[in-house]
Amino acid sequence: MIIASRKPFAEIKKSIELYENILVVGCGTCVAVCLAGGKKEVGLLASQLRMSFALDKKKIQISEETLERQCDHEFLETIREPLKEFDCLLSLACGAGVQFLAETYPGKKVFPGVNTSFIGVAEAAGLWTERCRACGDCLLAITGGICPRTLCVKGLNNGPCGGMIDGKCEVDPERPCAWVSIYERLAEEGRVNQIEIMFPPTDFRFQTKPGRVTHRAYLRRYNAGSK
Amino acid sequence: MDPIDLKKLDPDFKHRLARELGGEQIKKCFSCGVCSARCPIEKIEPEYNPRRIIRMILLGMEEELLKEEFLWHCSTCYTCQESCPQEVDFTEVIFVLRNMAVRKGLAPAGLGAARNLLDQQGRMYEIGDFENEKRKEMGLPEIKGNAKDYRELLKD
Amino acid sequence: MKYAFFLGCTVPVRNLNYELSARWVARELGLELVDLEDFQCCGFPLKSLNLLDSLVVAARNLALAEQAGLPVCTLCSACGGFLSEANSHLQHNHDLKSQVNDRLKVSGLEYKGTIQVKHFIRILYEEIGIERIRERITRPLYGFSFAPHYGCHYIKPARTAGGIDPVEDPKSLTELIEVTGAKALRYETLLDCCGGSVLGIKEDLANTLAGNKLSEVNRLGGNGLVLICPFCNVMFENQQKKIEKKLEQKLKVPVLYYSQLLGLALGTDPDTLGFKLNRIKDKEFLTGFERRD
Amino acid sequence: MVVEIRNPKFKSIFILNHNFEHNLKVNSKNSKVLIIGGGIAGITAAVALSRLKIAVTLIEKATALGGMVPNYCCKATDACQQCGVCLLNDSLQALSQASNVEVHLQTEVTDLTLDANKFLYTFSRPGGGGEGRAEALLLATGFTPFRAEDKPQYRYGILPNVITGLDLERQLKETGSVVRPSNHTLPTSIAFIQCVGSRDPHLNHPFCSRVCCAYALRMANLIKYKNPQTEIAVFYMDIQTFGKDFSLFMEKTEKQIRFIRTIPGEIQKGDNDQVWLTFQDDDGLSSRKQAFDLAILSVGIMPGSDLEFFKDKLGLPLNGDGFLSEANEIFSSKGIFLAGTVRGPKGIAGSITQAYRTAEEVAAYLKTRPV
Amino acid sequence: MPDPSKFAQALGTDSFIVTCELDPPKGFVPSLLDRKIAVLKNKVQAVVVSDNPRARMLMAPVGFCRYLLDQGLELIMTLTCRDRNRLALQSDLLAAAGLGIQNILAVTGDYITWGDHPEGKPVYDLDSIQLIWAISQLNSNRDISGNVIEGTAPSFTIGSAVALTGNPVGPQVLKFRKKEKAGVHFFMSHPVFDLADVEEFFKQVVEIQTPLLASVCLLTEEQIRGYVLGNYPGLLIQDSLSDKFKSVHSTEFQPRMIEHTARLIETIKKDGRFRGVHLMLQGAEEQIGELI
Amino acid sequence: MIPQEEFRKLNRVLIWGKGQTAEETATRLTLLGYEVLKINPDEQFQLLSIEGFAGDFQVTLQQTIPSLEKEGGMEMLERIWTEKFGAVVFAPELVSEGNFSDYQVAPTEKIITLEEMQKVLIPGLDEFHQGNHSFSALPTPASAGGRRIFAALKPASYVAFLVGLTTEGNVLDMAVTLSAALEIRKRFQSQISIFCRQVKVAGEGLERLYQACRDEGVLFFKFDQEGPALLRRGDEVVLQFEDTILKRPFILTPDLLVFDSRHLLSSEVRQTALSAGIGMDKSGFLQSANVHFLPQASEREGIFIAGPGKGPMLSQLSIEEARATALSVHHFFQGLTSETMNQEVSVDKGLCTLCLTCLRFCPHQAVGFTHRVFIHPLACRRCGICASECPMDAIQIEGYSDNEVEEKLMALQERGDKPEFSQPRIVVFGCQRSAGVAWEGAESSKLKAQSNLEFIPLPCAGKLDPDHVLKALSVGADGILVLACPEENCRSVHGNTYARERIMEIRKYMEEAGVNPGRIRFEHLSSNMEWYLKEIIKQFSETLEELSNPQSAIRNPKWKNGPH
Repeated sequence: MIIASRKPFAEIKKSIELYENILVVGCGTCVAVCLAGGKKEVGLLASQLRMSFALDKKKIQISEETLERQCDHEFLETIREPLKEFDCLLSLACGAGVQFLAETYPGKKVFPGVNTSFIGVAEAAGLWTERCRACGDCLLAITGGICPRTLCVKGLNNGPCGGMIDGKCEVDPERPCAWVSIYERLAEEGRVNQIEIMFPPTDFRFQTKPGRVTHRAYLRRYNAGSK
Repeated sequence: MDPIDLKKLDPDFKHRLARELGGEQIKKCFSCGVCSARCPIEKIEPEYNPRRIIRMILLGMEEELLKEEFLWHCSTCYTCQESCPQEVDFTEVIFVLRNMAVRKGLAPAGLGAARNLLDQQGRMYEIGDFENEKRKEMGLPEIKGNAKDYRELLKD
Repeated sequence: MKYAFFLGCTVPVRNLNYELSARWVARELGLELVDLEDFQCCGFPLKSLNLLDSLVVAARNLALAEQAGLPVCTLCSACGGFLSEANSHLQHNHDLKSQVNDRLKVSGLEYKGTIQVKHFIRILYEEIGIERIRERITRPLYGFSFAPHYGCHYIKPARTAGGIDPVEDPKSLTELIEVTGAKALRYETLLDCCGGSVLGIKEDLANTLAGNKLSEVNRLGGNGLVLICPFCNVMFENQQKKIEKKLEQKLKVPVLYYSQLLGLALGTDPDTLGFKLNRIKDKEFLTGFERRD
Repeated sequence: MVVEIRNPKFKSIFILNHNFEHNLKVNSKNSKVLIIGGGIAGITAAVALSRLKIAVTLIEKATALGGMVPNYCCKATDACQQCGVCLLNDSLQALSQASNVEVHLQTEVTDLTLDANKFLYTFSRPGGGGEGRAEALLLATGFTPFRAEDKPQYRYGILPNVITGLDLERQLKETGSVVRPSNHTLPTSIAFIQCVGSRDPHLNHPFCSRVCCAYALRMANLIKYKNPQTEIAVFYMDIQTFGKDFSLFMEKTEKQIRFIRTIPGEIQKGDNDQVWLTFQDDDGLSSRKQAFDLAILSVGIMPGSDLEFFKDKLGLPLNGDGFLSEANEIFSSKGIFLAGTVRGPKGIAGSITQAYRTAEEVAAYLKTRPV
Repeated sequence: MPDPSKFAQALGTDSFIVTCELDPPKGFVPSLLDRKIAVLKNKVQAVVVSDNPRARMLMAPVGFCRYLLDQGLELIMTLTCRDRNRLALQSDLLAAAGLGIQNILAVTGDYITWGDHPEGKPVYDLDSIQLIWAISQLNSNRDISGNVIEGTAPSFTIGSAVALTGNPVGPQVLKFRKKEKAGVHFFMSHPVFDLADVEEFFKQVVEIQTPLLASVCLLTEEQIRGYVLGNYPGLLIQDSLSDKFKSVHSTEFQPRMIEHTARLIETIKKDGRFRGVHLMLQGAEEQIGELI
Repeated sequence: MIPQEEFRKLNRVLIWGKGQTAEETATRLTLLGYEVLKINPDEQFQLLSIEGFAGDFQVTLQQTIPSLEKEGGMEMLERIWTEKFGAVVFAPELVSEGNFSDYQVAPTEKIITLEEMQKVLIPGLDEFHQGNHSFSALPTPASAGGRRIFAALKPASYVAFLVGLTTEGNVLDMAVTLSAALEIRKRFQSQISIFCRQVKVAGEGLERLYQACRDEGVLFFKFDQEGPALLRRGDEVVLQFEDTILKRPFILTPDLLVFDSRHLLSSEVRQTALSAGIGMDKSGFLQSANVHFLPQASEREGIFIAGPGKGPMLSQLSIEEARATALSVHHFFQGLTSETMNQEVSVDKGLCTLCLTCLRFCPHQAVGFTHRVFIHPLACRRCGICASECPMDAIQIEGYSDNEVEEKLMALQERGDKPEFSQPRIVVFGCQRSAGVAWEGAESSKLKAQSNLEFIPLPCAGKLDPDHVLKALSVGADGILVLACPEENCRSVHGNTYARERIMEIRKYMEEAGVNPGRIRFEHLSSNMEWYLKEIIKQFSETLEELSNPQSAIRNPKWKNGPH
């Protein structure tokens, strides 16, 4: 799941202060689950903005709307009609959602309300941590289900750096060293030999931007023109 | 101070004391210290401490206790006895202890004198002619008093 | 109201003022006090030496009163207390009673347990009663104040003392003082013991005890300390000089018996009440009182 | 029918079966329970019975329900101290929702007879009285706090700055602070005296009141929490266990409160209305006097004054402590049940548990009693 | 192929090797360096030139090495994976070879947030093992994509670091072995403060084929007294050590620390498992004489 | 909501425990008409998990049977199976471990535990448990250990009990000690000394038992701090101590030394409780130290806790516990009616994104999920924590729904700026069960009448919704007061803590928007603290007036008009 967190309020406020009719648009999927951009967050942000602008004696109309997902055209379409009243959209979706919203409604000023942080998991109530860098070249098969590219701060491929202290990362003593975790897990499973050979340098072509994934079945449909 | 061996003390002391008139309640004591806190003698002479005396009784420290001079310092004001929540008649206990000490010949010298006076004249102060003369002057009746039976009465 | 009058050892020899005033007051209030010839020591002095002996002695006195068919009135609190105590023990303890009666045979007496023992003050309070006394007051002692001293054996041990007063908050003497028109002082050391019983053993200890009370009463002012027991008198009056020396302080606390106080209020003169025998008197009180007439 | 399956391989399993009946079948017209006493035990029992669809009449002398508990303060400091006083509101709320409980306030039972498993009673109330019948009787008449005046050496009622634990409860409940009654200033030193009236055969109370350590120490902690500079000494004989995590509670309490194992002999008046306590010093070798700004007498739980009435009317035995006896079988066969402090000292939690227990017994009795 | 470096030759002998670390300057002022250079020149077999140590931006090691080379010093040039991608690393190596720098210490590099540009982007395109492998490739006249290098192949002596005191030691041993396989010629340990700390490592690595130099760090007063917050990567000061110096007065500190460190060096020398020591003097390079 | 047909009301009760409480509870429940399965938690039986919800629990049990048939050692047969129950009662006994390590001595012929002593002296434990603290004359015990102990008990012998010296002690151990001491005195006339810190007599008849012991001549040595030192002298143990009354040193070489034990929850039960989500107190006994669970409730509806597992207790009390528990269980089933299933809590399927926040935050394990989240109406205690956490506002509690709260806030706005609002307008969010009661209290009726105060009841402070607070501020409130139960006194365990944590968050929101965070105040308040409610409102009004003072340096966002 994509994990995001609310942008500093001052930044949000500054981005929309020139406009009068603002729609705060939440997204009911990933950002709702990580408590950053669902219906409740939309309400909170809207109230906050109303208070803040009122304090500035500024007349601004703020409305609220939360879509199922902002990364699907179909859901975005559902607000086409009501959107006409608004000159500014404040999206609490992830970066993808914000862009798709902007793309869908070319005439509207679209602003992000959250910072999209990473792909992660809910470790506990209210706590999310990163698990995947979307490198496009998954090596978890070899590293015992633990991704060094994500979990090692240096993204090392061949073992821990010398800065590891008591099994913890040199950068954050709270965090376990990814390579120690990998080593211990593989040792337990009796397959340390998997990492005894040298990993060749990463092939960064897999990460060439912007990413594009086409379902095999439709390769012909979408790739025909791009040749 | 050398430790006292509990086994060398007399566990029966308290039971014996409890069998004496006035000592019956001794074992009820739970050492709250009200007796000592209210004792007027203890304020002047801390060695005399009812709570500690009872403790010595309960632990069986007979030998040491009966020798103590302070047993004779109780003013018999009964304050301890009246305020004891466990109904230990401590003033009576003091009398019992004194009786026990007397039996062991541990009474302070001079206390026997009182008994001798009673033996002889039946009262603490002799009333002779001089006294009766004075009484007469004041218009008070003569005191004759027959105490012949006392010697016999107090003979064990 | 007729009582066998038990004087004890001290009163008839050393405290004639108490005896004089008590007899006068009794007569005045219609209380008949009968002197029994063979009354001797109550037995209390023997209690420390041999409890049984002391009970035998007490029983002897009680048996004499029984013979006379009279309840006992004592002036001394220790006598009263001990005779009551012995009475109670013997009444409730059958074995003890027969043991004592065995011993009494030499005196030709038998204790039966049929009579009561009461302190003189208790008789005033309970039998005569405050109201009847009030009616008889002719010269109220308005304007004077006295510190009551109940002493220990008058009210304690409560079990055998007859429950005249709650031990922590006695009232009888206070009320009796106030019925005379005088004010009864309330003070912190009210319940303190005079120390009389240790006088013979450790005089200094006894003096310290009595000294505490005397100092407070001295501080309070007033017209004196009112007693009801000759033992207490020994401490507060006879020992006062020594106590002054010990405390390095002038006390001059006048000491008088309640019967003396009451006698004045009932209308007689100080001489009749033996005031001459009081060693420390409040002359102002006596003269002030005389001058009123 | 009870079937016990004993299989050597399944040693410890018992399966107990019974003809299943979902509800206790109680006809509310015939099966009224009379509860006397609207304290925490009475209320809890009433609610418990009403949930079983048993009709209840609850009679309370006072003008409000709650018994003693409304006098008590919440003793939470930075956290709840588990005094349980707040539980009364839960019970009252539940009672207000109970459908088949009749509550009579300011009502006193004036006569009570037991006749062929029926209780006939008369009652009086302002503006009249009446009579009633009940199938079962539940006594929850509570207790009387010890009269501190009966320990005259502590000069309660005479010295203004000698108050009882109950006075302190009320003060804390109503104003949230503790002041010296003499001048309404905060005390800087406080003495708690435990076992006032309890553990005292001399006063004919040869029992531990069980709640005094609890309330005194909790209030001491509360005072300390509000005014950390207050010096508090607790005079005690044995600290009695109460509540959950007691040892942790004591660990914390011992750090901030001085414990002196003795009972002070008397209280005297000092300067500035201070109170002087005379007691055996910590060293145990001599007694001494110490002045405190305030002395709090931890008065105990004494048998209720109405027990004599029930004793006379129903021939109920009192136990050696003066409470209604535990010999429950004698009672339950007649349809008489007891809950709360009427049976002996206990705290709020204990009263609630016992009310439940008793309610269960009442229900069982009503179901099985001879018709 | 050019001759092996003097350092490489020394590794081949039985002599006890002493190297010393020297940070490039931040701004080039030769006069400030000359005294250190003069002292070091006679005392050590080689000077190890660091590469933006602890992620502090300093003069590029290639340039600094060239200067030192001119002063007649034997050099080991450090190269970290942090600041360069695979192109830059290889091109720097080619530059080094061209300038006559023959010894390379290939390391991962402390993370960028430790240094003076914490907001920068760390690269880590290659890791240290891949870098070692890349240098080996260059030695055989190929770059890592397999392209041929023109002219004489460089003859780099390749060194790398090993964390002997790592805990757990298993992953560090794994990495040590991988480095050996990747073609490393010598190892320099992370600072060792007590030989007892390395026993775990030697339990797993009984015999070492590759020469190993123990690093010895002359600690500063700030470090030992904990004025400098925390340890930096690879420098783990045990409490027992700082306790030892707790009561030492400031004026006495350096002599006592030097004495202590000299004793440690002596122990290492006698130990037999180390081919030499690598000194990290942290600015006190001129005191090297008192240590060896 | 889950469809009614998915509900099951199983009239079966599992009693997980042994001893008096478990047996009595089983008996009483059987009489009340329930099918009861009682299982002893021991090495043989383990309760692995309790899944599902009140009325329909799936309990996974494990039985390990040592089988002797196998040659060359024992083979363990394991059986794991699941059964269904409507309710579960935890009624374990405690296990006792002799306190030898605390006293640093090893058990010998002369050193035994209180339990051993009790077993020898009191074969008829039941009689003891029924409150009969005296024993009938008993024959010499059959066991060798018992005979040995009896042999040590002679008139001339000294017996010492060490009880409650290394721990706080408890009334149970003291009751056993006193009974044993009395019994030994009466039957053997041995000299008995009891060493303890406190004589725990808070139980019926115990004070008199203590007195009877003293009458018999049993000596009590009480210690404030350190108990006696135990010295070894050959075979014997010498107790060395100072008598706290006499302040003099003593020694005693007892012929029999009896130690108390530590009473603990067995690890099996502890494990089970943990996995079942049943709380324990800080001392490691069952049931969280929260008065609102009294007498037998747990965090989970349908799971009950009874008896000594909560901490050592006298047997009279265990019986009481059992009967009270039977009633609680019965009540629980009685409440299992269609009325209960009325939809007080609803989940909007359209809005729910299955984020599971509700599930994670529910203190009562009342949330489950299939294709969507559902809240089990029997397991739910209606605290509303889920509703205020739900990022999609998909959960609504009847009476406290977003719409209902907003309506109240709008009404506040509509009252507008009448002159009576010279005093600051305060919206009070308070737990219905504490602050709500205080608010309704007679003393506070004046507050109720104050038109500048608006009380918004919450089912639990955990239902405090930051969105509502911001709304209240944006429609004209000058200040927000949030009132929660005292710490560790929340009926829903964490509701007050959650509220406090959310206040921190709300303060940040306010600060960001330029509203002084001093305009929100959080307080703990219990139901009977009316004085405090008044005090807080007074103080808070003053604070708000200070904040609104134009002279004040603090920024002044006084709301004359709502922003709309």
